[in-house]
Amino acid sequence: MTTTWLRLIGHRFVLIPFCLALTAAAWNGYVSLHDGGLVRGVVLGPGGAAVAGATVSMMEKNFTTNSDRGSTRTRADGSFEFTNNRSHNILLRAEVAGVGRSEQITVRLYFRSQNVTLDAPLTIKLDPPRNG
Amino acid sequence: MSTHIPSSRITWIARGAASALFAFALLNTPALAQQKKISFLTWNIADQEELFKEWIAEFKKIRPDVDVEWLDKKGPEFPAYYQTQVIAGTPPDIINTQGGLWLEYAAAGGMVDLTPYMAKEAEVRKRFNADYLANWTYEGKNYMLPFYISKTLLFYNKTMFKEAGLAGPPQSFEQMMDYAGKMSKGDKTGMLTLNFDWLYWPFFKMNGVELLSPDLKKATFNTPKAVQTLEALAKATADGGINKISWTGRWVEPNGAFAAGNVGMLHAHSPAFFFIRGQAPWLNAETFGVAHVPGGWATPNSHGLGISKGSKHPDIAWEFLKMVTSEKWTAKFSERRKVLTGNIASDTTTLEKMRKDDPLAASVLQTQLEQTDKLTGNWRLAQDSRVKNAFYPEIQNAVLGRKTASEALKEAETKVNRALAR
Amino acid sequence: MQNAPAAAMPAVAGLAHATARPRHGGGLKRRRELILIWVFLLPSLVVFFLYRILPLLWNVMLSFQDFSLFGKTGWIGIQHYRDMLEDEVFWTSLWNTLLYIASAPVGIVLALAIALMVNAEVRGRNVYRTIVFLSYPLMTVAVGIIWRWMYDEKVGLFNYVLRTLGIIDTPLPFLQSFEWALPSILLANVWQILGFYMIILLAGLQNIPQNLYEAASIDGASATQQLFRITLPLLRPSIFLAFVIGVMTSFTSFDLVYVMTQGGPAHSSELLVTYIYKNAFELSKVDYAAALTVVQFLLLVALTWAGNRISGGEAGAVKTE
Amino acid sequence: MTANPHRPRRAAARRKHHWSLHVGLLAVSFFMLVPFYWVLKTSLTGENIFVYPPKLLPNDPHPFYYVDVWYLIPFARYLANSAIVSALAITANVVFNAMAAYALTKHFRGRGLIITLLLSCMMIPFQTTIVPAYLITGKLGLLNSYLGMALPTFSTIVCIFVYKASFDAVPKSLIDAARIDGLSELQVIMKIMIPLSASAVATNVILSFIWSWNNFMWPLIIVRDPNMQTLPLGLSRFLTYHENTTGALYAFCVMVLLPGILLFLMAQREFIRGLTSGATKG
Repeated sequence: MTTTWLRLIGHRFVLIPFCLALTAAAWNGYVSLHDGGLVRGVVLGPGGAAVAGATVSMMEKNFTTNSDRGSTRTRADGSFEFTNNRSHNILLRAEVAGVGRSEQITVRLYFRSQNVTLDAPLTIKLDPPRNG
Repeated sequence: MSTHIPSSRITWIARGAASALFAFALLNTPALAQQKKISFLTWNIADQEELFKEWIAEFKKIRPDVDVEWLDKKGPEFPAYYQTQVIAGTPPDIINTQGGLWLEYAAAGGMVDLTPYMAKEAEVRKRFNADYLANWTYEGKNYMLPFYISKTLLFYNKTMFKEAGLAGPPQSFEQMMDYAGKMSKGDKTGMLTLNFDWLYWPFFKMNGVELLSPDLKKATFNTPKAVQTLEALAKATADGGINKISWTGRWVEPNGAFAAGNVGMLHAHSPAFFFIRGQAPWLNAETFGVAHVPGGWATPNSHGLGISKGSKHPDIAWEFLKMVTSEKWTAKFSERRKVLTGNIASDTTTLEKMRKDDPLAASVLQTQLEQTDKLTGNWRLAQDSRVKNAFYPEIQNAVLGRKTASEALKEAETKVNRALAR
Repeated sequence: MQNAPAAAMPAVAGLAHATARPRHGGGLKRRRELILIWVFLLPSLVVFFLYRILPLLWNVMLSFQDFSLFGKTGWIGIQHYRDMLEDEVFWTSLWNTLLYIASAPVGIVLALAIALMVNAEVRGRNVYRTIVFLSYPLMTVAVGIIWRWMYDEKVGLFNYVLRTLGIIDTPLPFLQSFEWALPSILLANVWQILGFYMIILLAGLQNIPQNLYEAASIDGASATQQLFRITLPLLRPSIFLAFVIGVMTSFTSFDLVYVMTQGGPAHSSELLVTYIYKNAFELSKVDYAAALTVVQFLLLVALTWAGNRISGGEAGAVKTE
Repeated sequence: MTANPHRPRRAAARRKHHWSLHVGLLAVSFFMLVPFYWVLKTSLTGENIFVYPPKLLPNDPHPFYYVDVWYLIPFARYLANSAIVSALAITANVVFNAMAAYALTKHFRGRGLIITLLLSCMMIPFQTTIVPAYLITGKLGLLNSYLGMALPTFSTIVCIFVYKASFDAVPKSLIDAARIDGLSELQVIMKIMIPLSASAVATNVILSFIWSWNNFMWPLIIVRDPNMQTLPLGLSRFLTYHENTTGALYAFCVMVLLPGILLFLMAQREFIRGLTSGATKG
């Protein structure tokens, strides 16, 4: 009797789905612990020095349009943080009014509002000087 | 054969017949009446789910007693789904169709005439670009309102133009074919066109060819000029000036090919731009241009919103249509999907805004509001699809070199006239 | 109304003679067995009745009507069937459908070879089986899109390979040519369905008693002899089934054609099923489509019956005692 | 008859075919895999496949199109729906087809008719039955329901014949012996027929799964409620013509494909002729 039960549990049609379920559960557990929507990064100037008070704006990437998801300012050490990212595919751009702006970078995440710290800094490029 | 049939077989046949009758009886009983709820069926625009949810929420405020259901089907399944619903007696109250499909339904008496509604509320009619609105009139009655609008135009690859030493977009059909030839060498092709829903018709129109007599009763396209035109197209296709996909491809292939950067000109309608830009990193104001085809002719391929005859609540449906075509909502829609909606006010504002943050897209959409008096390939014809089906295969025969242009057109003429006679 | 059952008759007669061998005696026992038989058949028959036979009869009735989606519908007799005679597209699509069927044996032979190979004791045969099977569960839309690209005149893989190998200098327009559009689709179809055939044939191979081979090899029969004396004859039911499936796909493989060519250029790859769909849902000629459906069905009954006769009746069943 | 007599033949088979077999199979595998390679590659790069010359190797592949797919449609929800519908279909097929097939192994009047009927019925293309099938399902009150989606695939003729062929192959002697031992019809089926038809059962499971899993048109017609949609219906989200969803489209196709492959891998053990069947047969 018990042996048949063991055989049943050991059967691949039971075992494999069970393992899959486990993996899924584990993954969801991990996700629920890491989806705080935090996006951290640093803004550097052309010289490589941290830029304080730069405006970093975040956009959600859709296929045709990018919807604005607000902006924040960098701290004294040039670091910034968003806490409200709800997407898995965002764009970031840093700008210092009148001075310059950084490239727009795409950040793709493995799941929605995954906590992430950018490994590359946003580097400000100076605007071409306008005359007049 | 009919000698000695085992009894079992007879009983089977009998049962079959009986149950058939039974079934037929079943099928003909009217479908159950539904509660106060309207549904709208869109054509392959699932990406706008968010917007539609907002529509529904807003409408709930206006009419708390009504639930709105949204359905979306893509092109190939749309008619199958809609027709099934019609036969079952539960057609979606509001439908959004592309191209000429609405004619099939309107001509068969399946759609509500919106003219009286607009007569009552003139400001609704005034909202829309008259030229586009006019596309949905059949026998003087207006069956649909613009949902989002587009017509054909010419995209061109400036880099390839430079390489071939060409200054700007072609000014005549001959020049167009000539440019196509100049730019085609090796893996590069001079030109592509979309072919569904008469989108290729401007080529004939710019040469003064008329498909049908003004009363739409008989074919008038079998003229020497038409033969010349078709021969030119066939020759260009044979020489590689025109990519063969132009005559067989639907959407992904032509646009994908142009996006790949080795096609000189693409004759398509405005939505193609966004698809292309998504695949073409090379694309910017220096490398990419838009223009009208010579003569400024264009085939509209707009999306309209209409009301099914079978609708239980046509008036509520009309209210819903009024809401969603209002400036407020069309503006939202334009911004999110980067389309023009035919609502004059919101289109103006959208374009102004877009000129700042997306000038290239703006320049594309701008063309859609120019030369709107030169729309072609949009005959208000009950048998539109049948005529198309009679005509286009012969064009294929000619351009892909199975028949000479004159043979093909002669054959097409008889077939089209047959289709018109039905 | 009587049309469909009546038409099914020749087939029936043929089968009935081949099969029905009424046994006598054992009255009560026999009756209990009969009841059991019909009870066992019931669920399947109900499903088939609801989703196959009723719809078919619906089509039969529609095919004699002048049907309008919104307006009145009236009876017009055999008008649609008469129209069919002048409708050259119908004849083209009929011919194409037959070509499609003719391509089935090719696939089956291929699949048979593969099935035999992966049934032999080769290392890693499970991997091979999976690879061959892989293409069958793939959505037909994806198959269509990818093969479309492979056939592309300018950028397609086939032309790329042929040109780099210097076999051709001007690219071949597979799907853009009137001659090659259909064969190209057939190849794609074979590619997709191979795994299906393989499964059927593998299942069949499992039914062949091992000891027959053992006996044969003890008698010193060569592998080839074993193949022709034992395997193929005993595999007949499965081969027949595979053939029926081949015919079926040629009458139902709508998506592939629709994605790859929409039946074009100029109907040169039109199949009955795509033409029926066009009529029903693009040209709003539902009634004419129904008539086409009926004709296609009759054609099928004939074909199945023929195939069944060829394979020796009883849907190819073989006795092993 | 035991396992031993197999050995000489097997050894012989190995010696004879080993290499030729591998060559042949590798050739076949290549032919089968090339299109797949492109599906996979595109799903990882999303690159425009209309570039010439085609890039044989993916440049900077990334898994993010799969993430897009997961969020662009309520993937988990659709997956669950598909799973439920397929489970229904598989169960029904395995049971009903076995019953029907067993009945068809017996001789009775009208059997020929039924066989022809079933054979011809399976060839009516679904596209032509949409409308009546919808109306009938409506009468049964099964619109928008899992049962309604699965019902038409509840019994498939191909699978009935797979069973039948396998039942027919069971030696009568074995069955008669069982009868003498006093087994009832049902016991004969459960204790002899089914165990000896493992591969037929596996075939039923695999095929009925794939059919109901990839079923597109039928759910599309009878399901209105967005929460009841099955996976293939998600397809349309990746074919909206306004945006470039190439990468996501192929990723989606791969994600839909995987369960079928998994099931095949699990079931395919049944396609290895076991010694038991070899021994018991004859």
